[in-house]
Amino acid sequence: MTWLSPKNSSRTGIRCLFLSLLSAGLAAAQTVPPEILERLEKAEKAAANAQTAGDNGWMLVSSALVLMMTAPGLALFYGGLVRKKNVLGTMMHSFLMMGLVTVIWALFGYSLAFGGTADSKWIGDLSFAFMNGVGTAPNGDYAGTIPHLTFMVYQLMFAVITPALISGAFAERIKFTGMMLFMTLWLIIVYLPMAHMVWGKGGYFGALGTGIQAFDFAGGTVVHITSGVSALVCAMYLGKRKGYGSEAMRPHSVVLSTVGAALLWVGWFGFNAGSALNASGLASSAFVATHFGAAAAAMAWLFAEWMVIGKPSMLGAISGAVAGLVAITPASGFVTPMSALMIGAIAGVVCFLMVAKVKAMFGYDDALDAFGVHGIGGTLGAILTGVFATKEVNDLRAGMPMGLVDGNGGQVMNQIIASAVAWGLGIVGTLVILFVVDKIAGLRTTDAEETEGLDLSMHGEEGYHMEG
Amino acid sequence: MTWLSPKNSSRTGIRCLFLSLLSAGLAAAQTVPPEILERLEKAEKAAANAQTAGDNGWMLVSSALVLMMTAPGLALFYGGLVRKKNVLGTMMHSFLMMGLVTVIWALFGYSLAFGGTADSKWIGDLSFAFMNGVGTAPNGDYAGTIPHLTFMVYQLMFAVITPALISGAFAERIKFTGMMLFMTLWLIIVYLPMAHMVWGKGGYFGALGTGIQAFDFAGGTVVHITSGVSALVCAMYLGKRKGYGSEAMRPHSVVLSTVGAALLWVGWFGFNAGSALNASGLASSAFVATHFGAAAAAMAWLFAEWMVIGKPSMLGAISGAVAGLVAITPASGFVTPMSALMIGAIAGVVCFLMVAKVKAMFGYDDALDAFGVHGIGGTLGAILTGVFATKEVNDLRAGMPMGLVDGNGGQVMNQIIASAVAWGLGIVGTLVILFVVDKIAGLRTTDAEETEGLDLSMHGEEGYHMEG
Amino acid sequence: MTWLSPKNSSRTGIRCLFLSLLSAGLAAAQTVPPEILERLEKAEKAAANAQTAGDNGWMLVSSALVLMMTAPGLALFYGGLVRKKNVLGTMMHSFLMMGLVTVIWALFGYSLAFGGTADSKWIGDLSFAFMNGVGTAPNGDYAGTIPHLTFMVYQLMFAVITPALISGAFAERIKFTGMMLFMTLWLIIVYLPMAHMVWGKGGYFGALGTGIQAFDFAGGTVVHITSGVSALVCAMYLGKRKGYGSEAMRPHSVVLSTVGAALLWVGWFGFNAGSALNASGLASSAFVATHFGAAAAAMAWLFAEWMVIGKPSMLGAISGAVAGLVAITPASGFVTPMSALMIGAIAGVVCFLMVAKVKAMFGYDDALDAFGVHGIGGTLGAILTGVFATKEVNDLRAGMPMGLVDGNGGQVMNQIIASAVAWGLGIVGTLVILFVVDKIAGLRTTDAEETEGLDLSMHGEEGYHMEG
Amino acid sequence: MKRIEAIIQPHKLDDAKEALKGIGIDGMTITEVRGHGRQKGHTETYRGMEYKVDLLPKVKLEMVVADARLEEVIKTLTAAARTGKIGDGKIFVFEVADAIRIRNDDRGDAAL
Amino acid sequence: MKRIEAIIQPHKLDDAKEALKGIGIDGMTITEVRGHGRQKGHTETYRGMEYKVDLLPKVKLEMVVADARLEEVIKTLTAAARTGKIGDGKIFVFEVADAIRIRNDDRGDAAL
Amino acid sequence: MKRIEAIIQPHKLDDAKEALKGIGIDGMTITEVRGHGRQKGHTETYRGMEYKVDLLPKVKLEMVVADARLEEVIKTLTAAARTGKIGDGKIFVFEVADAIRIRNDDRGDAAL
Ligand SMILES: Nc1ncnc2c1ncn2[C@@H]1O[C@H](COP(=O)(O)OP(=O)(O)O)[C@@H](O)[C@H]1O
Ligand SMILES: Nc1ncnc2c1ncn2[C@@H]1O[C@H](COP(=O)(O)OP(=O)(O)O)[C@@H](O)[C@H]1O
Ligand SMILES: Nc1ncnc2c1ncn2[C@@H]1O[C@H](COP(=O)(O)OP(=O)(O)O)[C@@H](O)[C@H]1O
Repeated sequence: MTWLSPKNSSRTGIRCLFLSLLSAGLAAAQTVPPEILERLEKAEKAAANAQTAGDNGWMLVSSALVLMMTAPGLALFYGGLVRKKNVLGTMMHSFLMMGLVTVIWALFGYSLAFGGTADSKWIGDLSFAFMNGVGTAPNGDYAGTIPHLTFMVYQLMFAVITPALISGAFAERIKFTGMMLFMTLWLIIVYLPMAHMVWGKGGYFGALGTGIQAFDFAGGTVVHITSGVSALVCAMYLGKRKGYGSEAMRPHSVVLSTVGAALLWVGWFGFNAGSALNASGLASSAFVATHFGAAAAAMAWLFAEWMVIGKPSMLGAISGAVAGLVAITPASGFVTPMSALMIGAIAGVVCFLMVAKVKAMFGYDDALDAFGVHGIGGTLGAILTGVFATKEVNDLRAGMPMGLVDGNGGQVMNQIIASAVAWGLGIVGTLVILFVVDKIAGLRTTDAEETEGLDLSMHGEEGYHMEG
Repeated sequence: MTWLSPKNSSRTGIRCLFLSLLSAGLAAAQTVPPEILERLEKAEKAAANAQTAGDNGWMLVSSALVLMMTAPGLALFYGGLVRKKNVLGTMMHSFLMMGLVTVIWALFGYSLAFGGTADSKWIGDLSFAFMNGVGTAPNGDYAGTIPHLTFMVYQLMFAVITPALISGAFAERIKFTGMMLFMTLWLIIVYLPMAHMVWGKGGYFGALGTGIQAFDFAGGTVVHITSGVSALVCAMYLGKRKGYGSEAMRPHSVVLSTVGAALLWVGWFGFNAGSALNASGLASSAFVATHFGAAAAAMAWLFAEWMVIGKPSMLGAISGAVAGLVAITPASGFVTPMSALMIGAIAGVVCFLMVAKVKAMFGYDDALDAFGVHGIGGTLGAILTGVFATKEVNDLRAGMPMGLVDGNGGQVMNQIIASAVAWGLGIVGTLVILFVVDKIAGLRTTDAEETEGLDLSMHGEEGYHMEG
Repeated sequence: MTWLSPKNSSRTGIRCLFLSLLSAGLAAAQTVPPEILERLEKAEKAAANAQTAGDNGWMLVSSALVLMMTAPGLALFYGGLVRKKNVLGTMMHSFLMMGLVTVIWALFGYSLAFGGTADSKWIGDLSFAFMNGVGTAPNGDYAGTIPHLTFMVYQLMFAVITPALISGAFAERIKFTGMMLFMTLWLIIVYLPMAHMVWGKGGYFGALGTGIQAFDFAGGTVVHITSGVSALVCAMYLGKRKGYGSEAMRPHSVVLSTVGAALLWVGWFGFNAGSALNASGLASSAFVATHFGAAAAAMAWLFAEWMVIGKPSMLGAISGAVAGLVAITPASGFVTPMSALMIGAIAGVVCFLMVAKVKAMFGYDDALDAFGVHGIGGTLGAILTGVFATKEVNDLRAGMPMGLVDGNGGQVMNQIIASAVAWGLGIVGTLVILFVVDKIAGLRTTDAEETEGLDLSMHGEEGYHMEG
Repeated sequence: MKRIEAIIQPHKLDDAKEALKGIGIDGMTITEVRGHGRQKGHTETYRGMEYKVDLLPKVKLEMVVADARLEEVIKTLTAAARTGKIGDGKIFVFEVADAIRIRNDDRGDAAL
Repeated sequence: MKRIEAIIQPHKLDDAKEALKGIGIDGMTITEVRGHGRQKGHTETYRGMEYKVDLLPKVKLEMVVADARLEEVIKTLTAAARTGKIGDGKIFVFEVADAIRIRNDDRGDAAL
Repeated sequence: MKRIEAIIQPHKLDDAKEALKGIGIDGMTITEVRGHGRQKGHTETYRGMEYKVDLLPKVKLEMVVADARLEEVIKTLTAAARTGKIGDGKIFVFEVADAIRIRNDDRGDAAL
């Protein structure tokens, strides 16, 4: 996000320069030949233009990478984890978001999240509705060196994947219509306000705002806590899958899930490093933190599983990688590579215990562990960001200490408060929405539909026909 | 394409500047110290260099993305739609193009498409044959800020995917040798002239040319109409698959097709936004239009199917997304985001009706709907480009109105003419080639080969051995 | 690598300029108004900043692409080639490296490869251990326009994939613990020294070093020869798979392998073109050479197979593409597009003969042909680099002839010597490691484990559960 | 000896297996099959092409048991596999001429 | 009761099923099998490794019918599944000792 | 005629097939099945969820032979498929009422 990068001011400075060119130019003209002044002006513009090319190219690629996370990434990761008869229904939960959220975003979603004035603490306004005023000129409030359109579409990709993450909780037993309605309302009621509060102009939790300053580089609270907590609520509201605990509900293809996880890893570079909103050293720093966090978590989950269960599994390795990616997300632009290794290692072990041990104790059926990985991993990451954030990496507060390691223990509390708000919004919002949608359209499939599988009952098709 | 971007002139201007540095430098030297002049010169060069880095990086990524569209993208999309016994044969139709077209392009293909002088209305010449004169220096005729090599390889990726698209029509029943020969001739006889006419120097349909000015930002006529129409001709010439209408010919894996479609969507950003040939705001604009078009079309097809057939399917959603991507292709650099939504929505409904209803009425066997999606979607997109193109987005004609929405109704006619020529060239060219190839090498598999499947009969291998 | 690009000096020059700004500025101040000087200075900085944005964006994308080569790329390519019961175990060999190598690299691996002084001929030192001194400032020794962090993580991706390549040789019969230990030691004992010798500061085979000057643009010796030769040693040490020669050991899914190969092709652009370490014309040149080499080799293998075996196969086409990509790797930044076509064509035929004919004569069980493709293809490529390198493409030696085609026959000998050293290090290092690991942890699975398959015996899970 | 062949609903397999284990029947062989009977199938539509699918997934259990255990097994199986809805499946009984254990050439009832 | 087991070419399955439906035979169970007989297989080559594949995909139809319908079914089946080429398959007939409908304990001919 | 049904270890299929070919038995039909017997299964764990898998992959060979060849085939098969360990599988023998070659209506032993 723009103000999460200290270098930004110097850059938008370059642009402001042009505005003052006339006056400055006049003064200089007395001693410098006009053709030189003109060349200088052109060179200044050329440099700014080139800066945009470099940053914009990178941000467009990042946008594409984040879309790739939703599909094929998440669609495969989740699709492989369900039983064969639900593979398309599950992939649909991700793929549909690419259509549904995009349309909502274009009409008013972007505006509610990122519109508004310095006073819009909780939600934006409709100033950008129908893409009004969203053009090729940069929006200095967010990113001074890239077209506003790029910023808008990059943010859109986040809004696409967030509800898709929830779908892991209600996999294999939700009605298509209910799901579609739920996702629509959830985006509007939970995601848009949360995104605004943390990243929007005037948002209460803005890292440099006037409210409680929380650090969330790439979406720990906005994306992972909200979706993970909402997932838990969904899992409990919908109840267990038929046959849960007695019938075998093994992943129908860990191969597909592995491909999905690997694509998530690759795409996550766009998610985290892209959150620098430019191709500067901060992007590199976030890139490295992301990779280190994922790697350490994959190894940590693998070893934890090896010790506790007895064998290290492929599913463990990829689950660990995803848990690490989740946890490093809010921290990625604030922590050193070594801290990233540590955050990853902690997340790998904690999420493993959560998914393999704690969940069993409570007994809710979070089918694909959306809560265990995103809810827990996201909360952990948000808090650890408060611990490990350092001005060495991101001097956001102009020389003031950033996190606990810098001596600013209070930041941990800020992170906890912001996380708690995300939990609260996620729980309350989701409960209300579930209740309403259940009345209007129904949420849970009938027994017959569930036995037949979502692919046939909801979509009238099958994932595989291998007999041919 | 270069002249589809109004900003381009200002940029090549920067480069021309250097050429006039000597004279300008001499004049200025009289009052400015030479070390300052030198620094200015260096700064100018540095800015131009940086511009190239930004644009070139983006264009290399775009080239990679367009290659990814062919394989794994299209290979999976088409491969999943056929029966298991033809999966490798079908993926081969895409993968082979990556080898075959590349070699032809290197030897003379690029030159025939993009070589030539201002007088080359219909086809280029051999000036770039064997990559002669294609180096790291930009080719100002096409893209002033990126190496000529980058432009050449980016265009190559388009030439790779276009014939591969046709293969959807003759899937499951074409001989390998016949296919290879057909593709070779089709590239030379249909693609290279069409690409030249629309994008090549002096081409008759150049957007700013002296012939009929047609707008085709990223390949509606050149790529989708030519391939889609040729597909129809192939489907009719080859006849139906054995057992068509009686035997079940369901996609052997909608899962694979979904992965393929998602990769097509991601790769298409390189296809459309890359067609700005730089990383400017125009690229962002095309990126957004592409995404909006795809999203709206996916939703539109899904809803149309839901109403007409009774259930919304995964195959419907991905087919819709691809139809939207096709239709938005020629328009992507000319239309607003809201127009893109509309183009997508129209394309989703029209292509659905075409594929699910109209095709059945005519009864030709366009196995994977290459015509229904690319032919119809491409034509629709070409015409709608004439409707929705606006100077707000792309002031290509220096203040003059662009499309119907700008008040230039005549543009619609230009678009129709260019489309008609693409149809004509596609039909006639393909017919002649089919006739010739059928004589020389044979096109249709024998009954035994078709029953056994292409994988075994043509390639002596099988796609899956799951018994092991 | 940085000094493989002649343009680099001029660029770091720009940066050096700033350091001398004070003095130069003072002199100029006498005749030029200070506000102009300030603007000039800012413009210079802005241009350098923009250069970094362009180059860094491209290099971050390249890093992501190279990671994508390991997984899903190689994981799928290899995973598809084994029997179903080993698919996860095989994918694990690739995926684990993303975790394991990353952690080693962060702790001390990077430092041993790229740390050190001008005197470090064989191995680096610990100056960069724990990422000490690896920050956002560029490291002028390697890449003057991108953050040191970017260079570090880009190189990491190479270190991740190289051991993963070896795993093709011991597929379907190696213990997980033995494999993990082997990979760890191999990275330290073979890869890190080899990388240092060829690319590290002071390295003996540096292209511009004081030792034997070998050209290896993107890793022919460092990556492919070392891994390919080590693969051969592993295959011979471990012995054949149970039932080799009698039981059918067909690829369980050429479909997956095709997807993997296509992703390798796409990712390889990051591998080769990224090795320019910036987004200049040299990157474009390497990009084109890579693509041409892959295409020509795919066609060459296909035709060779067609003539010798009787049918052109999908597996042949993708094997050829990979062989071409391997062979063009060391040459990619030194040769013309036409030479790339030739190198690819030669590699396609030679590797085909190696894998389909010569291997059978010797009878070792290099299960997935890691030696046949990477060892042979890499050696061939290294030598052909000496033949085809030309100053037209890369004027590395400031006007002096580069390869045989430039009249510098001696280069071929240099390439052979460097290759021989890589062979030697690979053979000896691998033998020692295998011997040690076999004693400590055991390498070969028991008969029962092998019959059951790695997925169940090592990881306690299965790749597919299609019955559900 | 009799061979009992039961075609049942796939999601009843675990119940059936447990029930059989409960009465000491361990040896069995299971095949995935598709069945056609009174149970209505479903319709699949791909791009407007409609397919009536009337072959539904079933699981076939085969077990060879001593004559004396026949009725007990049938009772156990029907109880475990019954849902009461059309499509529950059938049990067929065949005479077995002989049985051989490959491991040690045991024959007849001893081989079961 | 008789059990008729027919091993036929996979692409003849739809024809066979329709023909049987035509004479009122609805209940059947289908298995994907691979067969070996006089029909020649094919060769697959992967990176120069040649595999002679002599197990070809077939489909096995099993249906239990009342004794009276046996010949009619055989005639219908052979007619529908025949192509006249080697590999068309076989029909085997077995005696069935009993049949039970799981849903409601119907037994014998009534269970079919 | 007798139908011999052998359930064997999958990796013994090639050996068995070769051995049978050796004594002139060509016609056979093969099905992938899963078996349950004395052989212990394995445990799979997915994110902490443990599944005891007691159905192991087996291959079922079915061949119909003239009565005279029965014992010879059994001997050949047991020899080829035996590893001596639990899980080697079983052979069951059934009486066949009739056999028909679909291609040309050959019946009985002539149809084999
Ligand atoms: N005559 C038969 N021969 C072989 N299999 C049969 C026969 N009748 C039914 N089946 C098998 O039993 C399954 C259930 O039969 P169905 O008629 O649908 O249920 P129900 O017996 O409850 O009426 C079928 O899908 C089929 O596999
Ligand atoms: N004796 C047999 N026992 C069991 N199955 C057989 C036997 N003979 C043939 N089959 C099955 O019938 C199929 C067709 O047999 P084949 O000899 O190829 O053709 P044809 O029916 O023309 O004689 C085989 O693939 C196999 O599945
Ligand atoms: N009574 C039976 N009925 C049907 N199949 C059986 C029976 N007993 C064993 N089988 C099959 O034979 C296989 C091997 O049996 P098992 O008891 O494990 O080994 P063993 O051959 O040593 O007795 C089983 O997996 C199962 O498929």
